[in-house]
Amino acid sequence: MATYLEINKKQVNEEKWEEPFYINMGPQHPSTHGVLRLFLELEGETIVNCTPIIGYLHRGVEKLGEILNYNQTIVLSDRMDYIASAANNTAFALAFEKLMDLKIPRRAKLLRTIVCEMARICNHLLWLATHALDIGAMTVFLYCFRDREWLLNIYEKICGARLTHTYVRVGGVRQDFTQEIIDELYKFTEEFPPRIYDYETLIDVNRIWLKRTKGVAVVPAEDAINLGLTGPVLRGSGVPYDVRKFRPYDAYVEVDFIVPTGKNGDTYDRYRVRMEELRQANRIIRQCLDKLPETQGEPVVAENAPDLLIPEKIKKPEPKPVPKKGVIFKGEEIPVVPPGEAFASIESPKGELAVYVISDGSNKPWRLRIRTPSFVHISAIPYMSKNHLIADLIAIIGTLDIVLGDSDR
Amino acid sequence: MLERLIYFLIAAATLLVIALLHVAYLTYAERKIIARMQQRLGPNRVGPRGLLQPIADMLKLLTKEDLVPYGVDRPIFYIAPFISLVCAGTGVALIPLWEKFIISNINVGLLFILALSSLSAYGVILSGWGSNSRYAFLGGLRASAQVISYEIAMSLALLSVVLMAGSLNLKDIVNAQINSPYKVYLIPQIIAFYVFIISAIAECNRIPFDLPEAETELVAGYFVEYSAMRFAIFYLAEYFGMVVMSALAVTCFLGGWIGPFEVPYIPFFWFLIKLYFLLFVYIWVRATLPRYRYDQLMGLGWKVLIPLGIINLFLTALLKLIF
Amino acid sequence: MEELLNELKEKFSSVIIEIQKKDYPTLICKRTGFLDLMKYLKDEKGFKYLIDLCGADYLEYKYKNFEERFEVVYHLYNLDNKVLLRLKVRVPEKDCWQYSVTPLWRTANWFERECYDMFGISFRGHPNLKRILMPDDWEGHPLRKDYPVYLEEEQEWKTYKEFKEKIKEQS
Amino acid sequence: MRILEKALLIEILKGLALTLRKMLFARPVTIQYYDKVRPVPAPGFRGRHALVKDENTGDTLCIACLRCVKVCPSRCINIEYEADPETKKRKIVKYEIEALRCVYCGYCEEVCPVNAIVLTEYYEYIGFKREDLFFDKEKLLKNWDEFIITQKRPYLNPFWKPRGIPEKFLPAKKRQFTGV
Repeated sequence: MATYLEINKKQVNEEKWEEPFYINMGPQHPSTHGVLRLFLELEGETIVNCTPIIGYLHRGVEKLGEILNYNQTIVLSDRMDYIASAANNTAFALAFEKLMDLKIPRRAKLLRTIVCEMARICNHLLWLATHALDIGAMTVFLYCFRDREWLLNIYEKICGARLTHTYVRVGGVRQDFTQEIIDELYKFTEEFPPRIYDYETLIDVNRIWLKRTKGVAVVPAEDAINLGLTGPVLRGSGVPYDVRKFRPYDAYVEVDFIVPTGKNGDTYDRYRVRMEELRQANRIIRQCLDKLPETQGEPVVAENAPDLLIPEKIKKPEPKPVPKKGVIFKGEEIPVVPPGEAFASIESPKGELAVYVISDGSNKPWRLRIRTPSFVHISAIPYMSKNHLIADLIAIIGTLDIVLGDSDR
Repeated sequence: MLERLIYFLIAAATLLVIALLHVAYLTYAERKIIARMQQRLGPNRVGPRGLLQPIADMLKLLTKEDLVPYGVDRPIFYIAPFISLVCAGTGVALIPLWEKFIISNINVGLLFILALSSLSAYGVILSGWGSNSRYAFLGGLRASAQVISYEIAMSLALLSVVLMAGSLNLKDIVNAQINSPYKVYLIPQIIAFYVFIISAIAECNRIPFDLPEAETELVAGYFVEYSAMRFAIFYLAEYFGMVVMSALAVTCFLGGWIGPFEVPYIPFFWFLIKLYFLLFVYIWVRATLPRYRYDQLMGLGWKVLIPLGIINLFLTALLKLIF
Repeated sequence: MEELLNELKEKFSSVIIEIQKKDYPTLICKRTGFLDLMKYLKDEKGFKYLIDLCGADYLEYKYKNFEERFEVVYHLYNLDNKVLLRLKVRVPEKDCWQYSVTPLWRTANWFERECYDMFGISFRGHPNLKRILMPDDWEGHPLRKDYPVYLEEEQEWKTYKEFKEKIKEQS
Repeated sequence: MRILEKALLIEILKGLALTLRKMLFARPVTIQYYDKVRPVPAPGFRGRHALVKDENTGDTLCIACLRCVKVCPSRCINIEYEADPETKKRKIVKYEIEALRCVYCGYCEEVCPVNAIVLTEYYEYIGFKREDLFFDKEKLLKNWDEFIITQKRPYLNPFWKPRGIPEKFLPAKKRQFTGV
């Protein structure tokens, strides 16, 4: 809208022969992964300037969170990054648990870790599928979807939904795994690593893939930190920052895994990092599954976890000994949730997903702030796409792994 | 005179129908083969195993609204698809399907086909220009650059064949192959064949060289604004181009209609087998490879294929001189 | 950790009002001199990564012990020492602005735009302070507490209303 | 060696071999919907809503406690009830679910103290009008009838009594519940 008009005003210099070539990429475009709009200024096919315009999927999750109670807010989080909703659930739940000072049973932690890593595999498979399709390798797309389907079926058994799980609740998870699910997950972890070779045969050493990804959109480590890039994008530049290692949450302290990093910070390195993460996620699931029998029979919700329906008011329980005269205890309200603030962040498959919540004592958050990786990553597109070709821009959007529901909230 | 005319008309009509059927079923085959490579089912709703799918597609596209966007250059917009189709389709008439079946046996057959395939770029460029769309325009520009650069590589590859056969007449080329020691030019001209196949894929705008239409970059490139019948014609032209290019490869490198043994009653048998195999390669490659970038494509054309073509031509000439 | 906080308190005694230790150490700062503190933290203390920047509205907040209405909250992270630091700057409603940290962290660019969009806090020194999630001609700042969750019909977006009328005319 | 590999397109040939192998030997993983329907969703799939019918009275089990209304994040449940002045027992007059607004989180079935509402495993439902997906009480009971005949009795939805949730989180009636 405004951007277009503003630029239109200053253009068309009649004395000059050349006028810049403007292109509107999106909001309806097959490879902008949603309703992202990129306003491009081109010189031939080289991008001189790129202005991302977002907000087409803005649903006001932060505002809605202020009128819903803590457990209901988790339902909203499903709709943010709808490819890896279990990770979002966990981020929300962690922040709320910190606020309420809950102690999560070990079994719930393990279960959460499993679903989070499943979400990572789901997400990376979908990323690889769309990234490869954007670059033109259409068969990888279908192979990735084939394997993702399996995971979605497992998700369906775990929590009754394929995409919007709402599996994690404040204080734990909603229900335990059955033996059937555990067996199937074991089978998956057995069979998944060989399947990764399928994709790699098609693209890993393929000369066209190498040409399209090597040396494209190089981000040096210093710049990557300054731009706020996180997750595989940052690790591709060689910075081993991973929230799972730096500020461990859930059961990540117990499991053994490697944080893969790249060297050059180009699209190929980020691709390699994600492929390695697929294997690591598989390993983590395996280790967690091995630990599950130790916690057999434990509850999956914290002792003092709030009910799903968090009451609006709690009356102070009447103290057993009769109080002094004149002190009215009966009917005095106490905060449902301790007032204060909490900040929790997780390593979501796309990057660092941070939730900052302020409570005013009621059953609803006073302020819910979500720092999503996609939002930050989109803001890096102008930097990364400068002096690249249009075809590279597609690769850049692919390599950043953005979801517009995540960025616009 | 009249007899000849009638024969000519009947033969042309038959050939056209057969070629059109081939093109239609090529789309079906492509969808089915790629589906199987990707572990999908592919079209299977219309008719047994989806065999009537191309016909249903055609009917659907013909009955759809012919949308003309605002601000297009109307005459050019209307005529561009037909230029593409005619240029791509006419080539079929020159291909010797069999010793005794060739509609137009002219002495400059090869040259004529090359000229036609260059002309077909006009359809692409004009549609890109006339659509009044930036994506289409970029697609048209890419197409023109691509077609021009790959045309050269292809001509160089074919030129060595011409040198060996000593004729531009396609029938003579096949006959020359039959009389040559290897029966086909594939073996002595392997480099030329390599260059030719790559340029042919580029010439037909197929993956990995489908830059002008690059689905994920330029949406659909030069025919982004087209709909209904005109869109279908572009589609037809593309597949026609594939058929003609494969037929040319069969004629010039794979020995045309000859085969290891004679198949009774079907004189076209070996020709068709070779043709189908080449078409399968097109589809196969599409299912496997990613897409080149624009500048890399140009680099490949000018820095690899053209030098290779020239070296090959030089070698051929040298060998011809010696023996 | 303790050392760092003490050092900061000594060095920036005029900037830092209070130091809280809840889940993460929190510095509550004044607006004046804030940029110097941030610059010091980034260049000298290695807080190179700005995790988050957001606003918060404390209108009629029950447990409030300060006057100003808004707060801008920064979360900084030191990648070498694994230290997370939270900084808060309180912004009164009347002159609703804060210094921009975009020159220091490029991440802040969009965060500040979002904060401006949602709370109406303007950032001085920001290169391109425009709305980001809401349309450019939107009225009001949605995350303020006095902004209703459900809009009345007359509060609807102007452009959308015009568009609806246009469609009505055409049909 | 490298150059030879490059000139002979080794890695491209490997990719081609993979796709050819898949074409010749692998079976399609997709199914043609409606000729073949995918196996019944896992127990606990959150599909179409239904109100559990009481076998004896033929009416719903709902006691109009309004917990589901309060917990619904998308506020798609609407209940009207009248209270008996003497026994103070509530009786439902209206129970409506707007399925188009529902987000299928399953909170309502989890908080219901008497297991009156359920998200059935039935997922193939459509509507030609908006009203078709606006379930009132009759429709919800009908949904239950349609669903329960396909199930083995006794039927127990996992969300009625989630696995691994300690008993103190469950209302008294749910603790001994074994299915309908």
